[in-house]
Amino acid sequence: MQKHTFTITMFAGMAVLAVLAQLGVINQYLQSVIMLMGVNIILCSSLNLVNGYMGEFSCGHGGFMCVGAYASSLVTVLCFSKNHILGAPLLPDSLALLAFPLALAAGAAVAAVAGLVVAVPSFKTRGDYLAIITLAANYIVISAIDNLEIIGGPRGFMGMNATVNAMNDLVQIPWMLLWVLGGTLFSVWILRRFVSSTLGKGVPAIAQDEIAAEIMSVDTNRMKLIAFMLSSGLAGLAGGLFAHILGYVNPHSFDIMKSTEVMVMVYLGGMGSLSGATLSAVLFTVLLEVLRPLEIWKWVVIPLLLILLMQFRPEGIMGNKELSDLFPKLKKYYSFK
Amino acid sequence: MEFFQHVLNALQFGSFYALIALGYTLVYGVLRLINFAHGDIFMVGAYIAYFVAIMLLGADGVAAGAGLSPGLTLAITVPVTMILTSLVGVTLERTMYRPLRRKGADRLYVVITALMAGLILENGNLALLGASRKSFPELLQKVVWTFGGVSVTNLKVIVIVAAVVVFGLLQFIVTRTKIGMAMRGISYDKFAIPLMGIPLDTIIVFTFILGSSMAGLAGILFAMSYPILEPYMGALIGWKAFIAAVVGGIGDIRGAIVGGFLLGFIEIGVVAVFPSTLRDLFAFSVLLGILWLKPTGLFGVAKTTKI
Amino acid sequence: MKNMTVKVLLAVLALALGAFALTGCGKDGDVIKIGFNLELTGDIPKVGEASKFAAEMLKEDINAKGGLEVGGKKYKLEFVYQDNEAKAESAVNAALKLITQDNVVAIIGPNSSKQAIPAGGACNDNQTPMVSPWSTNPDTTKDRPWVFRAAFLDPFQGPVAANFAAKQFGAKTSAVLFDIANDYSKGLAEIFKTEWEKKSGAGTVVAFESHGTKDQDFSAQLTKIVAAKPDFIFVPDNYNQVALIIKQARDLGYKGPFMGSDAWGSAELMTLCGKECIGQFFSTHYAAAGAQGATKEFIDRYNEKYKYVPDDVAALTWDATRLVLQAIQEAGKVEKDIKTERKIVRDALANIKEFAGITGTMKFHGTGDPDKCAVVVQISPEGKFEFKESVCP
Amino acid sequence: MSLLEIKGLTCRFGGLIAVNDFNIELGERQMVALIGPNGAGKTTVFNLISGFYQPSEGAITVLGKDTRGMRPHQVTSLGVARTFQGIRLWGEMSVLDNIRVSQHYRCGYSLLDCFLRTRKYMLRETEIERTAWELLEAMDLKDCAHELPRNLSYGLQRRVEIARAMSLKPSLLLLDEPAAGLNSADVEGLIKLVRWIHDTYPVTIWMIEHQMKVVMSLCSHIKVIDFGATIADGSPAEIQANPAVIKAYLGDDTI
Repeated sequence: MQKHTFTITMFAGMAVLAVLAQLGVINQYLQSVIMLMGVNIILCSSLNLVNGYMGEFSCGHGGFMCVGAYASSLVTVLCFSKNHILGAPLLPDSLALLAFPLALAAGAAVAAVAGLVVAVPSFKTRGDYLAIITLAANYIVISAIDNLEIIGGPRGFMGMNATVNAMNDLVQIPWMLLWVLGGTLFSVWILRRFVSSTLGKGVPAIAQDEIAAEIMSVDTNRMKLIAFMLSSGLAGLAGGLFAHILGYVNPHSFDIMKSTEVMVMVYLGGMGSLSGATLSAVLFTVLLEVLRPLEIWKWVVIPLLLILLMQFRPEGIMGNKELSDLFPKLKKYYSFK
Repeated sequence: MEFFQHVLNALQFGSFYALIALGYTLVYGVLRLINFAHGDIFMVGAYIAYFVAIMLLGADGVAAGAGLSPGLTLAITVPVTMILTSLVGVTLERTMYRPLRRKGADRLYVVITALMAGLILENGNLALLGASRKSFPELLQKVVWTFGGVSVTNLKVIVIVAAVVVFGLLQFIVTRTKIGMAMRGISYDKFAIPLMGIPLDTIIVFTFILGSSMAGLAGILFAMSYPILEPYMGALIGWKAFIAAVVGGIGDIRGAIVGGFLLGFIEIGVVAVFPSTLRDLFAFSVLLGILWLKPTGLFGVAKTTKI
Repeated sequence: MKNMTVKVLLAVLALALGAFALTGCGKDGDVIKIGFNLELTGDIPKVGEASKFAAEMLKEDINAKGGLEVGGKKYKLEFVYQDNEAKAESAVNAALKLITQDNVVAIIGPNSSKQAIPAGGACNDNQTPMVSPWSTNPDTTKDRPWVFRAAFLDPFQGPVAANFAAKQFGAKTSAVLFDIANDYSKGLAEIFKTEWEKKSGAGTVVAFESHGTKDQDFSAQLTKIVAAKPDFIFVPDNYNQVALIIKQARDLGYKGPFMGSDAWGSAELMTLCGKECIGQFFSTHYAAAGAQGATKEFIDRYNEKYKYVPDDVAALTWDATRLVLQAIQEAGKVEKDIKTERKIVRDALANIKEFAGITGTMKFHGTGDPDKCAVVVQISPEGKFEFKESVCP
Repeated sequence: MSLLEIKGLTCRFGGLIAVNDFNIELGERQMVALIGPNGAGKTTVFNLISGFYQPSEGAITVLGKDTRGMRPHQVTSLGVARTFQGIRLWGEMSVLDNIRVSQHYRCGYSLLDCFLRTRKYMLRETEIERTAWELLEAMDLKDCAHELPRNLSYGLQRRVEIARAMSLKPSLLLLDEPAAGLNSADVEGLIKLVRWIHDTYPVTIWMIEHQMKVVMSLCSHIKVIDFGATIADGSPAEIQANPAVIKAYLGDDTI
């Protein structure tokens, strides 16, 4: 029974949220906050794979998110909306529901391929030098999109709403909320499965002693490839969801500020803890919204809070433990593998 | 002629990258800490210089102004700013980095703390001083020399000379003095150094003083060359200087100066040859290529791991 | 012991979440709430601040008179400000918060197109009228019946600058320096280029260079521009960069004139740029120097209150807010139900055909975009923006 | 076919010749030692075998396969396991996980299997887990299966490291100074353990060791190198009597 409680709780939670949203108990604003929370959870847990589990210092996660956002947006816009450059829609609206997850997957796939830019140099170099490579990759992505006139350049790219509307035409339920919740569950779920498998445990082995890992039959290059591509692919998924929540993307939404935000979330949660990543993403999103009334002072108060928190717990909220490690009693009720 | 003008421009902007990169590399060389607040310390330096200068000049409606001449003001502003800016750096180290270090936190938590400290400096400035930008008073009578189509201002020359002099000074301190030897020692073994009777904290504070006062100096020179101050002015140049320091081989003073000038030359070279819209794309691709070929930067030494 | 800390943290987190879910259930009395979605932090804090100042001034004015009179009854105004951090996603959240939590009748802002386009989508989907004071990107209002704006569009301003420069400087060739990462700047630069080459022939824009938003050094671009020997340089850039660009161009030995766009129109331009800017021209929404009537009154009062001459954003926010207030008045009554109220306000907004703002008369044709005159001003030796020419569509 | 065959192995670092014309041939279930003074190039030989360095000249053949150009993990999956001079366990992973991850090459399932938890995945994981428990049981480490290695005593850490190497089911086990840093009681335990491994598993053990007690009581064959070159080769008794060895260790006794 405990094998399934987690899954059941999650799906039940999703259903409850969707029903509440449908009935209007959760208003648009809260829905939007929940959706951004989901996106942040995906970003944070995927970066945790590289920065936490693998112990690298990637600070260009925003770049991969950008690639995913543009790639999936291009697919949906090509398929379902009229665009002055890309022409008439290719598919009828009724297929939107089927095509949307495929578009998200396409975005994730393209972002994963973009992850190669960082993964391949990581064979030879690591630490702060790799950090610069990720940083440079982030700048390169944004500058490249700025120069691509066909997808709007710095003006941004839009038309993704047509797909969301097409889904709403089919059945009027909060589709994007469902997709985001689904995407979040999916990401956390595959990351959890990956890091708890023997294959995935090769990743922390590289962080703790790369030479020992290689000698003990871990194909370190392959593991690095997998970790970077999985991480950037999920960032791409987050980007695709983000683009369709807003209905508009602009390359400068994914600049170095976005990357540092995600980085802060990872270290706040704890390196190498998925529940930590989830918690800190939730905490961070809520802080951003709750402190809105402070206006300018918000961005003084938030860093101050985070600094205090880190003085208080210098290994992040969870360290490298999971929730069930801290509360062993929980293990009676669920196992999440 | 256009070519020489570009070279001069690159030298000038490269000097700023180099001056800021020196601060990154000094702290990194000793503590293995990327002090992401350094760009913002530079910004604070520029603001301190501004307030000191208008106070002394009595400009911009400061009633208590001393009404000194611009030349004298400059002479006083430089040391005062460097001292005050180094205080800011030391405060950060004492209040934020040291407690974390004492608790044995992962090095990256200190890095994130530095990032947060930078945000506090930026936005605290915005909240306290408002969104209006400040215009830095002219402390030096501008002279433009033109040699057959190439224009040089006296300020440009001063900036380039300053970068080279600072480099020489730091290189001397680190390689030839006792305190420099201690600094290098800490980077090899933080635990053995106190056992040798060297006061670890004093050396670290000294490093922060050195690095931050260089940021202060860069702040003054920058404010004189680009006399518009705003709270976010240190963010972008700080990131880029960090990149320059790493490409040069972080932790090595020669690396910082070479990396800084290299970044200046790459950026300006790309603009000079290609359409300027492609600047970031090409410049960062070149840097990526350099790190691909030399994975530990130009001067960095690959750490040999003994099995 | 350590686990204790985590548990306490988790409890605090749970409380915060709970508190967060319960916030924003205010009560409505005889007040009209208008939301402002502004860039108070982030890249362009000055823009948000100017908007907020103008709005505050307007609110105090009206509330001092007892409130806004609608259908014979006076309503106090309440302005709710939300910071969008100059980020797209934050702008959407701010808009949704204003709509669903703060229950505002209408939203002013965001100013910059990067935020205004997605926020406009959110407002349109949730049937709340939105007026962007400053956004110049056509996408902001396109196919969105609930979204309006108070500024003219780039396709109008570009030709104004091109025509004026050709006439004033007798120029045959031009150069452009713009901000690649700023859609306003890039859009205007491209429209200007097309327009100029249509007039003077292909290749007469001898240099077309760009820089990044936070750049402070333009020497490489300017060296190229100076070497191309243009008759003048068109700089559709924010005033803070303009000040640096002009100084650096002079250092590099450029002696010719500059032509600018409405983003120059800030009192700070002169404090930052000083004597180097004197004599340059730019196209804008209104001329502060020699302004008359309501415009002059606005400028003087703003100047007195906040100690600087208002930027165009301040003036446009003033107009945008007044536009909304006029629509509320013209709707004739204030509905209890917020949704109906928003509907009648939108309909009233759409019915406004002509509006006399302090930035000139705006004529609407049902697209949400105004037709309005642009003026070209010259910077006088005293640092005032003096009227030179007015161009109407 | 011999298990390991090294012919004319030479390794140069710049001008320094670390290993010079080294030859050896090992068959199954042997127990040999490589000794020599500090800096003689012993560990370099091991590093060359495990693929961490590439030889400048000469060839290494493991079970008939030339290992030149192979990466360390590929050599390992041929059946060559090793331990390190300084203990290199993964400190933040439990002892059990240490022994699971070292069976990495035997995962054999794809990423997709991992996500979907297919039958293949389940089978392999159970297999890996079982091997790990068997080893822990056999090597008397069961009680500390869930401990972090850094919390264990040095002697236990050594034992875990050897268990980790054995989890690879190697046919050749390279032990790099297994007795370094152990007290005399632990050394006794180690000797017992190594002998037990040699008796129980079909494995050839080749060790670098300074403690002659360990070498003499375990090994049938000893090779001595100095400055990269082989100076003696033979049974323990022969080596003990060899003047060249004494000279290498004690220097010329003409002083």
